[in-house]
Amino acid sequence: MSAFSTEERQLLDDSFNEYFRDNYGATHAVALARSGDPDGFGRKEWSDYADLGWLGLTLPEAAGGSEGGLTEAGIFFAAAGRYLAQEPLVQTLVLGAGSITRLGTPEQQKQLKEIAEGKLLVGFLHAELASGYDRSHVTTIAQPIEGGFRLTGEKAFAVGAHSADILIVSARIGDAAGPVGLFLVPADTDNMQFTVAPAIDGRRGAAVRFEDAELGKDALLGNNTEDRTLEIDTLLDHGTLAVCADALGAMVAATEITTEYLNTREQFGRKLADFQVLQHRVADMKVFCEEARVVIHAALTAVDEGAPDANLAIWRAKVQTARAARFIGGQGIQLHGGMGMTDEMPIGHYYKRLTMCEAMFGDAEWHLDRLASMTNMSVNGSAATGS
Amino acid sequence: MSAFSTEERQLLDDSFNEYFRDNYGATHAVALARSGDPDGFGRKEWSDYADLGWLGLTLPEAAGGSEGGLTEAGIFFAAAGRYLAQEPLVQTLVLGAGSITRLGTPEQQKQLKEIAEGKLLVGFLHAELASGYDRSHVTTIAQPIEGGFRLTGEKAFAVGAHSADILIVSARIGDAAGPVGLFLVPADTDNMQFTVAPAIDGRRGAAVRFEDAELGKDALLGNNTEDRTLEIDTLLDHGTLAVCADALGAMVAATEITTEYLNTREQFGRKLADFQVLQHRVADMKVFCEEARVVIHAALTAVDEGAPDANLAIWRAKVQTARAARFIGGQGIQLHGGMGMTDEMPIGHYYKRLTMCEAMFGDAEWHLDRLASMTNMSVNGSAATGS
Amino acid sequence: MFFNSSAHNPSLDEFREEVRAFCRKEISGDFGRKLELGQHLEKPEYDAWLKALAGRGWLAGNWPKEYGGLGWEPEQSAIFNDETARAGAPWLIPFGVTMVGPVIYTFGSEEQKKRFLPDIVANNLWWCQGYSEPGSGSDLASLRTAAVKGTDADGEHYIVNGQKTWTTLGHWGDWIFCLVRTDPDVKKQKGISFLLIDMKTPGVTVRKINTIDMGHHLNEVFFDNVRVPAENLVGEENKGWDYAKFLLGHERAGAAGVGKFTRYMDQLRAVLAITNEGGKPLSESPYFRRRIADLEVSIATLAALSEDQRTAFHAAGSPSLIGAGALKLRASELQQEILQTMTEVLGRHGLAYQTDALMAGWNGELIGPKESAGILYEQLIRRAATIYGGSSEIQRTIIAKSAFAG
Amino acid sequence: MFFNSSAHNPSLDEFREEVRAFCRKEISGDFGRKLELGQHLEKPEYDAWLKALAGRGWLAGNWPKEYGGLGWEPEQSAIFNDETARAGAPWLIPFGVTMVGPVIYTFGSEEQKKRFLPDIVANNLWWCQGYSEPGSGSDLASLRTAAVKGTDADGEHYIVNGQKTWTTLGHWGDWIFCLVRTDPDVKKQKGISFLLIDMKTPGVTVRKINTIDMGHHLNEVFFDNVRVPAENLVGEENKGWDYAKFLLGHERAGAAGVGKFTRYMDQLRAVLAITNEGGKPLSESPYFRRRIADLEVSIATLAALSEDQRTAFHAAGSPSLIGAGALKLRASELQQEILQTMTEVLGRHGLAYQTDALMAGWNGELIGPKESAGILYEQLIRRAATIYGGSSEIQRTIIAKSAFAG
Repeated sequence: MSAFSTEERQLLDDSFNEYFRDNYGATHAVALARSGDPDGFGRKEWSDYADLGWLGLTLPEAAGGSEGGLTEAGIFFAAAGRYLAQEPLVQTLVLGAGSITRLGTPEQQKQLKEIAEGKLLVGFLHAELASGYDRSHVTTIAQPIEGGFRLTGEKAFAVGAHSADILIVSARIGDAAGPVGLFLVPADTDNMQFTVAPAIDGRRGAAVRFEDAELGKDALLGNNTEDRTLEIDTLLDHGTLAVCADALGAMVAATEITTEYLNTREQFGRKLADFQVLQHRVADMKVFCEEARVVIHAALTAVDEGAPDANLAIWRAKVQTARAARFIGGQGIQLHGGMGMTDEMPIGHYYKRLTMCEAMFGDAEWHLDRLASMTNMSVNGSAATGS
Repeated sequence: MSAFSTEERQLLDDSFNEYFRDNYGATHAVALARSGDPDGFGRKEWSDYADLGWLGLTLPEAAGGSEGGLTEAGIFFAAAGRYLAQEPLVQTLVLGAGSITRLGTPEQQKQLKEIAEGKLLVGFLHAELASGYDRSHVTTIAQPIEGGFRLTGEKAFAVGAHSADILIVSARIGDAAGPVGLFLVPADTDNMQFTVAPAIDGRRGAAVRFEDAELGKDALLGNNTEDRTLEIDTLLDHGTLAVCADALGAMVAATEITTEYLNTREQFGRKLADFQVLQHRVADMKVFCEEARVVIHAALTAVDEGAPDANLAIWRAKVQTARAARFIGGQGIQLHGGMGMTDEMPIGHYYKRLTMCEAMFGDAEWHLDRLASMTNMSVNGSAATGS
Repeated sequence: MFFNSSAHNPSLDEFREEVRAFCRKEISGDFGRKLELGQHLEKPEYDAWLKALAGRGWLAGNWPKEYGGLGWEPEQSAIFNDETARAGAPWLIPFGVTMVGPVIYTFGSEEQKKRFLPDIVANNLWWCQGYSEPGSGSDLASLRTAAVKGTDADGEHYIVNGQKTWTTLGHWGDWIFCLVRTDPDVKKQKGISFLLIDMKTPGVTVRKINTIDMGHHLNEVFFDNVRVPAENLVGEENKGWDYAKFLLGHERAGAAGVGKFTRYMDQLRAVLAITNEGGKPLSESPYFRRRIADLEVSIATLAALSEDQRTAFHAAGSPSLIGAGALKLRASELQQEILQTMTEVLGRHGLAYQTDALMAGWNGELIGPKESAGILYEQLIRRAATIYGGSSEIQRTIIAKSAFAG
Repeated sequence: MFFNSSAHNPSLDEFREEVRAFCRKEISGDFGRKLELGQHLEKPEYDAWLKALAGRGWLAGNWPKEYGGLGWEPEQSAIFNDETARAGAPWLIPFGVTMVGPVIYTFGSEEQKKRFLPDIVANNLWWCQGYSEPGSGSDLASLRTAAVKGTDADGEHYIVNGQKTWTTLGHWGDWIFCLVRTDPDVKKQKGISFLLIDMKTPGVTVRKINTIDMGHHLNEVFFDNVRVPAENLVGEENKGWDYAKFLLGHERAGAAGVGKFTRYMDQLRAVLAITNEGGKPLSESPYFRRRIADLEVSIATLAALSEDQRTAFHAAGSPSLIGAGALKLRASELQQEILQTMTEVLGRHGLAYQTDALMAGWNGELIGPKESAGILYEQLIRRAATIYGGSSEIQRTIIAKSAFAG
């Protein structure tokens, strides 16, 4: 599907990394996240991404995009995670633009151009207070009314929702047994109540309550009342894989800075890097990075090639990545010793980013449960290695 | 309950260890196990145990025993495991004598004296081909007939069953819905078919098929048809804990010989013991030994004090011990390198003993499932730490 | 030998009940609410709690009677630690009562005992620990803060220069006990002394360290030509390392009550009960059910380790090195594991971390269970559990040394 | 860069089918049955299989065409390894075709190429590896078997004295390639040579080593004044260490097809299906269901590692050290983990280990599933997987070195 060659991907990767290395990193990320500014991320950076064409990376040509696949987006997210970029990239590009691309009417698709131009930030509100990671539990109701819908319900905390220009919100149409639709909800719609908070890694988000919020007829994505549960599942799977790529970047960085730290500090008259136990710990961190990289790559390829079991590949990638993230985040701090506990060292910020990545859109154990539910227990039922 | 003081236990422990150190160990164990002799263990040793009063350690005074608790037996089994004793001690003392003590009629109890004197080896056959670790699944039938019972069914492989003088066999009385009774079956009863084999650790055992084997009236333990499922469960719990003690001895020995090995071998011009990674591995082995020791001790105390949740303490001990066994067995070989793979080094025999202990009467995961099924999920339901 | 005899001592049941009743009474109202939410306490709140304990004599309950203690047996100490932790009591600030106090009553002068011990027993002063330095973490003996002896018009004194770090709650400190280098020319352990320093002395500066939870608990303490009267030296000059090791043993003997773990499990069950997945409480999830069973195996093991260590300490008069190391290792690992499990639950609520909610009186809109911020704060700050007090790596080295020694 | 492009090559699907068909045909009857049961093969059985492969040119398929190979691309090798392993084919004895062969065609003389390569391609001789020595395990370069050069009536030769160990299937060996010390006075890596030795030469003694599975696979090989013609030296004297490292890289490039893991998982599913608990097949157990899902995550990861390593090798011409280390580490750990899981299942049958059942033709009464003995044998012998070919500890050291080098 993707027309990008290895060489083109390499060039992309180089330019992402060059940009973020020059413009981002823990200090900048923390400054943005803790600024008095209501966003907690960089508008300037967002407009840079647009100028550099990165917001259109996976969008259709008609929207000014370059029609890349999730792999190209993954390379972008990995670089963003590596330098702790704070902007809601996955939310806007994978979930937001992804929903519109997949489901939007031609009219609705016009918004993609605005996304590519950096004029439209998109939030995605699906999880609810009682859903947990379960993607089929929707109790928010979109009541059809004259000229549109009236939205009532409560959506759980989601990163990026606080600053989005439009929110894509799932709701059952009509009543509690109705089909699940996705609605384009301008953030300035009346009767919406935002509870804004930072997540554990400092990125902001919001929980949102809708109390008879009135939407126009064109708010329903695709303009028909088909049930979108499966589409949402796929979108969130793609979001999951995007978060894995983000985590991969953060793990590579955490391993690098830990290695550097051990190379510079001494204890008992020797460089920390000379202690065999610490060497082997770093080796394990490296191996986890490698494993995450290749398994994420395999899942991205499966998605972009339209493999029928791409979802399983994503779930496996999430299990592996989340476990790697826990190990690398934890050991990153451990190997820094007391210094690792300080707010001033970057490693803690990577730890928190990885904690967030572990949880987003379902953690390792939840995904393992999903895989277990699909596991073929009959003899000759092996599936993990493909054909 | 137990009248043994710390000092008395210390003396017991000393004499057990002295005996086994002088008379046992890997070389002797292997020689016995692989001898052409049908037992594969030591009759001489068995008679020593009797002479030293150890077979009566936990038996009633009336049977010539010293009325010790499971704790005293545990100290014995730990010493036996430490030196790889091959005799079916747990089978005869805990399961065999245990069943008779708990359930036997005064007449049946007379056999305890023979056990104490070393004249009677007892096997215990409960698990069946389709039971797995599940203790409630019994399909063997004891059909009441004129003057006794007729036994039909098939019992799974059990260590020690090949050389037992009597077998204690569970069977449903009457039909598939009947109560489960325990039957004393002389090994020379007609219409029994033994399939003898060594277990992975070299100790022998047998699977036994009963095809209309005729038993006398007095074969039914307790001489009444009450259902014994709960009693069997308790007996097997005690057997489980006894096996944990056996494993503890083996783990302590495996850790010791591995430590010694590292202290004597060199690689890259340095003693293996000087490599930090190997040091820390030994530290982990030591910690696992300590944990197993204290958690087994806690369970033994719970049993001997008649604590109402003694069963939970045993299950926890088994989970912890089985995990420790897997780690210590595996790392014992690993730290020996290629030499650890040879039949001539003791470590492999400890590995196999520990593999056996891990499995006997239910492994870690099965016991964890049992614990999970009993877990209180309500708030303020913590149970692990007692009052 | 493998198994000691141990017996349940029913006479202590009454004491346990007494502690429970005390906790029920004291840990209530706004104070109880703060503790339940895991909010940060202010100094007056700690002081009130410690004063209440001191009022019962319990603060220094395990001290010898001659120094104002109650001469508790180890079992009593264990019950006290266990029950207060289980009730969610505030941290029993150890710097005075568990650390410097025993050093003073064991090695200090009569003068020092009279001057310092009553204030510790009554919680009149806030003590801090001055051990670690930048560059001397695990390798504590390499410390470089220098104390040079001299004499002036006011008498003998030391002039102290250098820096301490990781000083917990040092911003509330009245006094700090420090390891200082009094002889730079001998083997590093041999030139260290144990000095008591009034933090109001000119030249002492405290600077805060922000930690990854975004809170302020730790500090750096700088000493710039600080004049310390020679009478504030504890024991002999250059013997400080011995006192530090004594203190470590003493600390270990009382270590790791499992009450805290019971408390954690209560919290875990609470958040499981009120977190839903697919509309059903997570407490019905087979995964979490098995997870709890698994954690309870580890807690039972830890409880047994702790009990064994106490018995061994009682019997031998000193804790077993392997047992102490095992206890520190496992307690810290398990603490992190339970907190990770709670974080897994909170993942369902999006992991919002409302640090404002850690402040008393905040009444903004909460996201997720009311305990969320407290739990996430704890999960972050307890990453240090495997680092402080001898890192896991140091513990394994100590255990291995003991194992190879046979 | 994080992600390469990689593409599925449909032209290879045909080759995959061809290998499958071949395996279906060859692995059948009594031979197939033995393999299914995991019984020990005898030398004629190995030979028959290897000859069959040689008949297709597949034994040395990835050798250059000029030396009798088919010049396979790495993808083809991978498919071949994968499919044969998945079909449960016998071990592809690597000593000739994967190890000494490439050393000879890369560094050997024309004479040696002519003399040895055709026999390897056709599987006419049984080669063994003479690397490890007692005391030289992980620290291979410390080897001490000495080869002293001399001349006699029959010409230049080496006199070899010393001992090799862990020689797999050495009791069937015709030839052995050895690392020997030709210069004891230089840095240990510098004085090593690579020598080909006919095992029928007087002075060569093979002694069996019994392993923990109670089988005979390994041997010690003793050299007592063994005369080896100088023409059997490969390459230059004292350059043997370079050839050994080359061989290691070559070995790694073809390493760890995941076919074996598919095979294991088939076995695991098979024993789960026929093992009951409480009268119900274990394949219905939630624990084992989750366990399989978990193992499949690891297998998918391993497959991706292996694929990536192949791509990297293809692109760079040499395998990445970290990738190769990761692959060896994880493949060996995972192998042991799956075998432990199978052992967990067999625990339900009492863990009887009927070694007789590993011998062809045995028709005693089996206890447990028919695969039991084969699985337990495998579980025991594969404890060595984390030891041989560079132990897990060595792999981590290599990976760390590479990581710290940046």
